[in-house]
Amino acid sequence: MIYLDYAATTPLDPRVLQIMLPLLTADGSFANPASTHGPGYKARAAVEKARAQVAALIGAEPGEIVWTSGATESNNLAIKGALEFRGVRNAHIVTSRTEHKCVLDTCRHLETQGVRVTYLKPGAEGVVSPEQVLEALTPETVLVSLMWVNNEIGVVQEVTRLAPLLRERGVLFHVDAVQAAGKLAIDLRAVPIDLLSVSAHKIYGPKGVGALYVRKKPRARLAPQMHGGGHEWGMRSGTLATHQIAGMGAAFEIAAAQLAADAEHLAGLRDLLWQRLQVLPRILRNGDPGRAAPHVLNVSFEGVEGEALRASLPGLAVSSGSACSSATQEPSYVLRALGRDDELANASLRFSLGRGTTAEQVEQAAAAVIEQVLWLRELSPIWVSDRVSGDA
Amino acid sequence: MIYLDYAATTPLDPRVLQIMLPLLTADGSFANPASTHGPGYKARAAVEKARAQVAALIGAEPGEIVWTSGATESNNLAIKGALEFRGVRNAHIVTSRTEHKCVLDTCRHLETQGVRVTYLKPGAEGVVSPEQVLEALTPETVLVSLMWVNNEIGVVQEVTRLAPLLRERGVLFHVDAVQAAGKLAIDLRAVPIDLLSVSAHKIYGPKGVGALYVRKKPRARLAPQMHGGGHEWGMRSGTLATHQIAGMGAAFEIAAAQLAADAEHLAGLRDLLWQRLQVLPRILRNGDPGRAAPHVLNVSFEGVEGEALRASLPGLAVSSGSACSSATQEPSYVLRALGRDDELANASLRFSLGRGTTAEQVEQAAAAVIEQVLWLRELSPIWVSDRVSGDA
Amino acid sequence: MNQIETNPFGYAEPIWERFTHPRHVGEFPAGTPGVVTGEAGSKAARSVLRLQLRFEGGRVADVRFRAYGCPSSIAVGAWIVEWSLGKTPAELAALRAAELRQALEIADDRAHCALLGEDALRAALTGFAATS
Amino acid sequence: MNQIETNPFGYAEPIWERFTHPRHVGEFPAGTPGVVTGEAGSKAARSVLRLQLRFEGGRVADVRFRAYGCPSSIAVGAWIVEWSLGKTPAELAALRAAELRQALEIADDRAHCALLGEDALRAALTGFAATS
Ligand SMILES: Cc1ncc(COP(=O)(O)O)c(C=O)c1O
Ligand SMILES: Cc1ncc(COP(=O)(O)O)c(C=O)c1O
Repeated sequence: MIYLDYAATTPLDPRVLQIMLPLLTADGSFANPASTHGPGYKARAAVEKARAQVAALIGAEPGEIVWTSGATESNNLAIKGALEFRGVRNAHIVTSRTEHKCVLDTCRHLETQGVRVTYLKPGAEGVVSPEQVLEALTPETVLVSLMWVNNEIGVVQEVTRLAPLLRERGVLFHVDAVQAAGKLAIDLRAVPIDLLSVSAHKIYGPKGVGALYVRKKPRARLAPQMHGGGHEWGMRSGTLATHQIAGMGAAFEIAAAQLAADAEHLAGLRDLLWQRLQVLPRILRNGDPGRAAPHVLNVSFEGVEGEALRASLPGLAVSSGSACSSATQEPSYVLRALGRDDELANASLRFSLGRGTTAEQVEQAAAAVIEQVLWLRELSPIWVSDRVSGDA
Repeated sequence: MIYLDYAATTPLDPRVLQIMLPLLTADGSFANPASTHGPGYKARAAVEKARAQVAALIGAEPGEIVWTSGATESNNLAIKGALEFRGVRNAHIVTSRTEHKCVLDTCRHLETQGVRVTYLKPGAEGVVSPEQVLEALTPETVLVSLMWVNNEIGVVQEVTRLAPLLRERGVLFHVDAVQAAGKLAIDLRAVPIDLLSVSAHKIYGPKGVGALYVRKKPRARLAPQMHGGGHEWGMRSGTLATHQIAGMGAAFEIAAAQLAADAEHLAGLRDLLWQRLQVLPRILRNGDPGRAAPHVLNVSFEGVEGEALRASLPGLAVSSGSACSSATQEPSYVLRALGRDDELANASLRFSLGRGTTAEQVEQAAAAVIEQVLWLRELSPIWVSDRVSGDA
Repeated sequence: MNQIETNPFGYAEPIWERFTHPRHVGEFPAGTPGVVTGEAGSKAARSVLRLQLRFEGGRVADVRFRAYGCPSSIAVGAWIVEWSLGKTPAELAALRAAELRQALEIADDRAHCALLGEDALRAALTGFAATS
Repeated sequence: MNQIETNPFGYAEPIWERFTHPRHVGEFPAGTPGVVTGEAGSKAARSVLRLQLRFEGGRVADVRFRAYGCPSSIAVGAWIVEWSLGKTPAELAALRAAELRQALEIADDRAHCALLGEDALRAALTGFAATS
């Protein structure tokens, strides 16, 4: 099995596991970090260490990091929290059609509450320009939510150019940085983003833990979405999962240390894969290659049916879109937004590479894809090529 | 260090850890359970196995279990989800003053949305009678939320008697069973509860994962609180944390197997502890001893100041209330609701026992508490006793 | 098709077997005598099936197919041509989608793949009636 | 008080030391000559401090205290009586809460504990003035 689905999730870095283990068992610091006794304080210390580690990767202060159960929750908290704090009446949000499902679904929910939402259509290359965003602003615009790196096509949005323009205009800016963290340099001291979502399991930390960066200066104010004992400065209640949080911290520290090396490794393999696949005629790379995150390559294959393509590659773990929505078997709405028709959107594969990926795996994967695409085209009664009539 | 704070959290059962480990690392089933490829299906299978295990402990169907990030989220989802599905206009909730913070805070939030909430005051022994609940119902009552076992005083509420009465009246019944699961037998086939919250980390599973039971027949309908890709039948989106979920499943399976033995062990130690402490004059046991969960003993000590009492027992990890709120140093609102004054509520300790607790630990803990209470009373200028004047 | 050992997607075995090891793929050289062709489906519907049956002495003597579509529709093509061998037009005409579904264990949500097969075969038989 | 080695709660060391190892706890036998008593605080406020100073030749020769309250207020009692030894009333009267706070590293949110100490000492000195 060749795993090329690192954008869906990653395995735990073994070093991360070593940090997590002592926080779980009876002989370790398993206590509730909210408990006011010795073992509780020890657990709390692990949580605070991790907070500093997560903050460091993105250029934030530890006090600006709020723990969540993952980026789905971070995005929910950022968007609903900001809107409910401000009041939903007459409020307006600007986002894009290629955001993650959890952003879009949250916005759709807010629409039922009376919020007006503009879903910007990116260009054919997947880029939403800052100018498009500015044009969509109205005096009622409370929040712009845009992802840094698209999870399906890997396009890097111009959030760093957009951020100061929104700050000038007094509009809150939320960025889903799940696919950017650990892949691109992020420095929130220099980029005036107000709210930023990250997740551990995309960069070799555990699934089920994430964080929301909530800027302190100027302060981004949120209505809590998880009510309870007032943990996390009242923004997110619930027992803190020490091992998960410490694992996220360790993963973020490692990501910071390896950022440049990781990015180079990934981009090299991504380019190799694309080079190899190009022996196939009539394939299309999705997303602007000039604004590509290092770990994602999304390709549409003409003349093959999507489900058959995936089924013919059982030894290859790749995604046909966002893992979060691929269960639905619907053609990717991201590729549809880029103007691909249903058929082509369906016949697309997202290859996403990781630290464990080798050139050999990429070569094998490319060879398998080439072979199967050629075969399915051969099998097709409608593929028009220089096929020689006769038995296959 | 003697850890007697198992109601705040428990260490992981080593068997649970063994189930979790292969779901984390590169050589294991680390894939995203929503991914539609071989590794994804394997992860999904682990999730579904756990769903059946959790369901089994409470007499539910696997399809009635919705994964959450913990019982704080389960309680939020149950209460806000039910109210928002029904519509908050003119809605009424009945709950009690001794519920967990996350239930109370959720209700308070709903009050700001126009929901009317009745907070029942339990009797001095901590019991809310079903009759009290019935009297509080109005034609607008949508939901009753009551905990099965109180986390601070261990009182077992009469939820099994109340449930059919609410069903007859067509009122939804939500039960926070965090402190009941694994301690008391729960059979939702026999008890018509509609929504029931559980957490893994109170019964030797990992922190940061919980579940909400959502009855299918008749179906309890909820508005989702975490928007996204429509995971968990649309009720709770977000990447499923396979290792966390599998750990919860394993913990629940173990709890089911050991239920009777665990309960006997815990009740025996609780009774031993209470017996030993009674050499101290003027101490009060909080909560009806006739309706006591096996693992909790809450005692108020007259004549000592609470913070000094806790500080004088640094070798004892106990709680002065709910771990979730003890950071605030405020006297427990649960004990206040039972009629204890601030001073006495503050001078209370919650001892909670677990599988790892031994009779020796209980003896040592009791000895330490007795010694320190006597000493602090001795030190006090206002403790009236048969103290002999002179040096201490 | 190259070696694919596992079936991680949980396709029914008869479907998986024929999807991964289809026989009789292709078409007869143009002008081969006794050949009738039937096609069904559309590119827009994301499945197209083309069957070719070569008759000799009133029975199917050889077969070919091509398919564009999901694994189930490819398996349907492979199954029908295999099954057709040696059969008379009357026998072929008796095939119903229900039988196809049973043979290949096609689930409800893929019933259209079996109908595709029935349609393609019927189209071929119409061709046969027209030529004979 | 029995052996408590660790300070997991993060109390300032001077507080922790005196809370865990207070000296001069108790009171003088009734009728002991030269003893003045000062008390401050209330049960409702959850801190009561009682100091006893025994004067000999115009200086504090021996001391006792009792305290009900948080560790800081207990430490305040212990510190004051220790500090009082050998001092004259005038020297004692110079003690201010600020000095107490500094000596014991009392945080802002426990400033009232230092005031409690100042009040108790003042009460004792008032007693001294009254008796002498
Ligand atoms: C861009 C993006 N946003 C949000 C999410 C959701 O994150 P999580 O899986 O932590 O809920 C994902 C991954 O699923 C993602 O790729
Ligand atoms: C009765 C009760 N309900 C809810 C909770 C919250 O559960 P969790 O820690 O999983 O968020 C707890 C424990 O903190 C509890 O004891």
